[in-house]
Amino acid sequence: MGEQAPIVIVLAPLFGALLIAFVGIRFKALCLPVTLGALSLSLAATVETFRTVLARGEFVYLLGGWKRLQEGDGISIGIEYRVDTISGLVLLVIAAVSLLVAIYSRTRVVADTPDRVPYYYMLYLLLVAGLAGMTITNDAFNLYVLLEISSLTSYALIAVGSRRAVLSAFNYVIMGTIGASFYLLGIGYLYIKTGVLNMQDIHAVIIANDLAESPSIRVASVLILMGVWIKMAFFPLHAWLPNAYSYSPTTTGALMAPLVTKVMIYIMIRMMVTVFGLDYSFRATPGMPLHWSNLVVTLSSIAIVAGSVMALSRRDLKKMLTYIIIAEVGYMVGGAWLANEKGMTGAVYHIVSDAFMTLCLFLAVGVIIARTGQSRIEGMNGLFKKMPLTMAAFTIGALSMIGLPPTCGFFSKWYLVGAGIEAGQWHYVGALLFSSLMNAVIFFRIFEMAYFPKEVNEAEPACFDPDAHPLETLEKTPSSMAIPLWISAVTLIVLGVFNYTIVQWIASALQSLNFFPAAG
Amino acid sequence: MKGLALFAVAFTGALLLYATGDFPDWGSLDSPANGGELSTHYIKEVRKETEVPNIVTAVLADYRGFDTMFETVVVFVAGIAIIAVLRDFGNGSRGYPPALANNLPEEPDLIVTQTCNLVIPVLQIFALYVLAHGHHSPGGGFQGGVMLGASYILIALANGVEAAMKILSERKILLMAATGILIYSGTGLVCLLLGENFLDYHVLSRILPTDPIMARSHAMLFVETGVAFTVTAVMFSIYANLATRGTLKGGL
Amino acid sequence: MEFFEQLIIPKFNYWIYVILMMIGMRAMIAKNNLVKKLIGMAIFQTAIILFYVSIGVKEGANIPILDHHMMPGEIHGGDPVVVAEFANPLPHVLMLTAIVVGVATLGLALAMSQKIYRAYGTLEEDDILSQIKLEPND
Amino acid sequence: METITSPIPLFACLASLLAVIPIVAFGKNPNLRESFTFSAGFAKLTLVLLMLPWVLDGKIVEFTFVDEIVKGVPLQFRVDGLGMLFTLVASTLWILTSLYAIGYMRGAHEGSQTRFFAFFAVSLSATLGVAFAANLLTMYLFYEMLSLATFPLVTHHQDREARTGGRTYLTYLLSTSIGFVLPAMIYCYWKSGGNMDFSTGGFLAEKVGPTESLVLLLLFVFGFAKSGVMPFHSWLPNAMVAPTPVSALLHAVAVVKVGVFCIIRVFTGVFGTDFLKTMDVAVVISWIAGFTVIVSSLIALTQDNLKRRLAFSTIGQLSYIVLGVSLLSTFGVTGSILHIAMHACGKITLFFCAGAIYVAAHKKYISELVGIGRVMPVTMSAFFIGSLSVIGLPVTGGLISKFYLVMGTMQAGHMGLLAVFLVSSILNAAYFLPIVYKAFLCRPEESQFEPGIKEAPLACVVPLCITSIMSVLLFFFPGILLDLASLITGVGN
Amino acid sequence: MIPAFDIILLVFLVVTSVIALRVRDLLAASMVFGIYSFLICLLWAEMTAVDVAFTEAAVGAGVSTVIMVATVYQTARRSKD
Repeated sequence: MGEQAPIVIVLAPLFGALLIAFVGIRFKALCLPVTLGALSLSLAATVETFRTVLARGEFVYLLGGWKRLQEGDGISIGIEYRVDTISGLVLLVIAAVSLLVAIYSRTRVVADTPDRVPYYYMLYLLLVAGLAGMTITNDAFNLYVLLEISSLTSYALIAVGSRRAVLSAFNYVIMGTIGASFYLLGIGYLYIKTGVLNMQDIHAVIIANDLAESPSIRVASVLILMGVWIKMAFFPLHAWLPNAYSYSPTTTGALMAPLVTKVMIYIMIRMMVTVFGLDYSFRATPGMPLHWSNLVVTLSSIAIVAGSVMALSRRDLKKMLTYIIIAEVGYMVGGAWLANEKGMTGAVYHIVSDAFMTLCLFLAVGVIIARTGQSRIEGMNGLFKKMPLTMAAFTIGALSMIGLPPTCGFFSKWYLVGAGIEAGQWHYVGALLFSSLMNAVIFFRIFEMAYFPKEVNEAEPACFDPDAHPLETLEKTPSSMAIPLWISAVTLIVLGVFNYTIVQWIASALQSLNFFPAAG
Repeated sequence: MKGLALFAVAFTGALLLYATGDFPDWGSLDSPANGGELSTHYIKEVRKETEVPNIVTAVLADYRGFDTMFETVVVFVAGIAIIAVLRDFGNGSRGYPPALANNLPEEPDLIVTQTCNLVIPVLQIFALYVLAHGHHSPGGGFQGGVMLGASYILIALANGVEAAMKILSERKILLMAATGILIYSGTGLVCLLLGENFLDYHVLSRILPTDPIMARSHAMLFVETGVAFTVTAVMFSIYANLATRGTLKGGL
Repeated sequence: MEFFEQLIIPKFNYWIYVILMMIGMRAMIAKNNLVKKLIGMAIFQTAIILFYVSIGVKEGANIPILDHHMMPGEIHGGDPVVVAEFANPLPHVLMLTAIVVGVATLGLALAMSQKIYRAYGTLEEDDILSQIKLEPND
Repeated sequence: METITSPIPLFACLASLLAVIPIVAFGKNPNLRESFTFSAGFAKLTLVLLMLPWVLDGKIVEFTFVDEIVKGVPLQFRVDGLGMLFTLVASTLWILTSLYAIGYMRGAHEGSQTRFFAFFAVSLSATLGVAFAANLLTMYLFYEMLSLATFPLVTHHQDREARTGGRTYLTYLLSTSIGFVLPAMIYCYWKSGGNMDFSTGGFLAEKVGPTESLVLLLLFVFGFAKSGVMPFHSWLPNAMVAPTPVSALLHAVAVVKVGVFCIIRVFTGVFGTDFLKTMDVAVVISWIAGFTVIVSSLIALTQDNLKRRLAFSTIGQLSYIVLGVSLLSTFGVTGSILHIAMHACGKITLFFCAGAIYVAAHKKYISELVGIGRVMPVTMSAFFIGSLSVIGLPVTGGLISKFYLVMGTMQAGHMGLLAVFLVSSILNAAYFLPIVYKAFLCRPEESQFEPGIKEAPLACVVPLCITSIMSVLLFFFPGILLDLASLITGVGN
Repeated sequence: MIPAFDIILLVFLVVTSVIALRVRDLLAASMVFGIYSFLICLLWAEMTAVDVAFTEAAVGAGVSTVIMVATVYQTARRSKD
């Protein structure tokens, strides 16, 4: 497929969804194979694209064949795809995670939503298409359309869960619409001053017409940031996330938690780097009492601390993980805004590693829920003995969250802390370490519960009676759940050991940007 | 909560108003958006490049055709999502809290039924006209599709959802919606298979008896038809589900 | 008065769009009834559409459809098109998408509110929340 | 200096890690399972001994896993004198401990023995990883691995006491390593411009000022909490809930020595003693260590639980090592390095004895040991030799290291610290010798020991005899250790 | 574009939007929302955005209002605010 690979990434899930609409409704057994086939094709296309990107540095695909004006040097009149190593990495993450979760979903979807399996898989595929499209596109408005696709599908994927899930999904609709509309409005503000929609063209016009001081552009940047922050659940705009992810069906949580927030962070970085430019994003604004970058880093420090503390107070595994996600979002936002290359590298690397960490943990919790029927920490007594393999994978994921070598979580923390030191943002460094320690407390509390037998743990208030679900009588973890779990766990270590390769890829995309030393 | 909302709203409003002073005047001819290269190019070159007089249609279906494809997918997603969320497979409306709809008279009103029966054929023909004439006048796939969908909604309003479902069953709705997207993306895919980029319609001149420019014009009609398919099916499906709480029985 | 002439009148559309948007957004966040929230959401979205369409308006320009007979394109050797005579088509295209997205979101949200009503028997947020408080929670 | 690239360090490290697979696989058959433990142990020791001549020749053995794990820093093993010495001690004692563990675990009817031996092997791999690490990052990696691998060992009994002990254990070790070492390490990385290789001169030399150095030193010394420097010491007494072989090998040899080993590396490899001498900051560390020495000895006096007393004694002895290296004098550093080996042999003997007493007589408290020398003469003789070594009296190896440490103090000219050594030696004697005295010379009260009590199983007694003999031998033949130590200090013997 | 017409429409828009949100009868609110959509459709036409006006007429004033009414019929008509 070669030159056409970028479009296949998005088209494969789309056609998969159509195929399910044609045949899957009648033959329900075909839904999963079609999904897997489409996602595998998408993954293959992603790998192909990424290889081309590595060879060429950048891969541009013109949709509709509309070339840029003036022999390719002018503005873009159509929509174009542009893949560099950063977006390529995010695309790889999307393709790989969605495929793993699809394998994992084999038994779960039938159990969670027995009568709407085809609809579930259609939405699933379209969500993947939306996320991949958002990552790959170079057109600000096209991004909005795909953002809406991924939003609508995720609302629905959440709402098919329990009745609490519907309510959380409704809140998510309200918040998500505000976020997406802010983004749209921000693009409008850019459009009114620049007259173009292609991201690189917007940047070029801002530079050429010296619009950096214009209030419209400044407001546009605030609006876009706010919109993206709402979508990524950046504290204090996070309120929709915990309920939405924890009451949704297992597969939805496992798909959305690793991908949706990370893709939004990628988009934030994309906006900072491609649309506004680093110089604009990080420079002190005249008339603003606070340095813009300082302000955001402070906010993210608060987000990290708040997320960790809130996670600590939860007794439900899924809820707890959702709050950890909120803390992790703070990591990445802060890293991206540290205004140095290391921070940006760390943020992008953390997108990759956090996606797999979250995936691993959500999959493990999914297995625990499937086998014990609940997800409260009190109900985990003696799980190490009952399901050692699952718990081992869970442990790897947890160690990565805590940030212990050689898992990838350690290395992302390494780059982020290093960048924080370099930028002199000591509170950010402190927040990172604090959250590591908090994660250690949170997870070792769980390990303790799972490692020690029930009698020892009885001092803890037990809301759940494990005898109600005798573990011994439950069937073994199906391999469709165990294999993705283990692949994700091993990926954590592989990503950690080969982190330098990934970091070099990221650096090759950041090379063209002029990072300047952070202002004290 | 209320105070917080007021604060958030006031903050946003202040932010937006702050930038308003910076905008070009309303209706200004030489603002970046209106006088800029992009908009100028569309207006000036649209005939040369696509042979479609309605610039909006040309931009919608060709220059930014990819957007529109996904816009259609948004509609499709809405249709599926509503079914996935609301559709009640089987167990009827037992145990639901009372609703206004339960107090409606059993028999549909004669005047309403007759009027609808008169209006519907006209509406459908007009919808097809809007779809087909979208290149030259306001209209196109979306508008035509919504009107066509509205005609089915009228049937459902007048004669009950079940009567309308006899014409357009749930299975057909889904097939129709998917077919619409298939027509759209299939057109793009044919371009891809003919060796050009996705949605690069001019290459269709190889299989259509026209020159590359007219091929674009014709392809736009194809994709607009696809849009109309999807929109028709989904609009009706949304109404049918919402009006019956997903049971597809009874109705308003 | 000068302020009025320079800031309000020429940008009246933009002022109104901000007001509509604030009305809609406040309803979305602060209203108690779910359907009211959704009406607010619809108003919020039309406000943004109003903003975009206002961008594309040109003084004295006509609808963005070229005339068949009087103004053939350059390809046929006729006069060049006068850009100032046609409204900017791009915002219109974008807003067609936005309208469709709006109705899709509205439909889905209405479906959810029906399901919520099915589960809790009410559409008032405070009533639902007080019911949830009685359920076992984390 | 000549460098040999060879995978032997990797194999040495992997030997015990790979043994986990057969250990778990043959968990149902204890004898077969233990035979794998032994073969791994001997394989490991053989591999280590293979490298010994090279190292003694002044060569360095290197092995690289990943060329650059972060920019400029490889994941690399490099065996030098210090690492060799530590490895030698750890791998020799592992074999003995394994033998002892078999006797102890079976004698005390402990459960989950497969898990025990498996994690024991993992811990050893991590220890060797730390010893071989060529740079700070590699060292940190194995340091954390060791913390985690020992957790199931510490909490082996899985009762409430074990849970509390395990909690304290991990809280201290993880929070210090993440909270202190990690930022310090990243700061070093940033300051040194992307280099973290241990080198004789120190990679951070001339790149940081005095205040930065002091803060970094404090972060490192407290951060490597396995060294038990006060106030981050209380995990060690709590970890004594573990079965005795664990306490013996890990909390007298592997884990705690890893802590001080890391600190020695920081002094010699990160900053370089020469660089630190130019600033007057290391003395702060000396006094902290000195304080720990005195206070822990005083606390040890008050402990009645034998293992807890040994634990506090360990804390004091570890601080000897920290103190020695922080003196920055040649003798001090040599003394520190030697003390790793000497104290290991002495203290492991003591722990073995404590375990043997528990297995044979089910006694945990010192007050119950009156007259026990009469029923367990071999064990208590070994105990006597062990305590001599820890106190630093002839004819045991402890004297040699202590001699060097005292010399180091004088060389550095810190007379106050000399007093610390003297006082602590007296205190050491005060908390050990009465036990021996009462065990042999006092008559047990009636019905204190049931009639059947005799020596512990042979598998327990043999290792403790060997280690006590080793303590004595090290007094007469310390040559090889001195040679290895001199490779680090750079002074010919 | 006709500025006077534009301004009148805009003012009406604000008024209808406030009414739609104030009315406690949800059915009435839906209908007022329909009026709002119709006004905004006129506004688009006035601003020469005929395609948008056409779509808004069909989608906003048509389908949106109908599905909103359908929902009100299927749930509760009275609202507390």
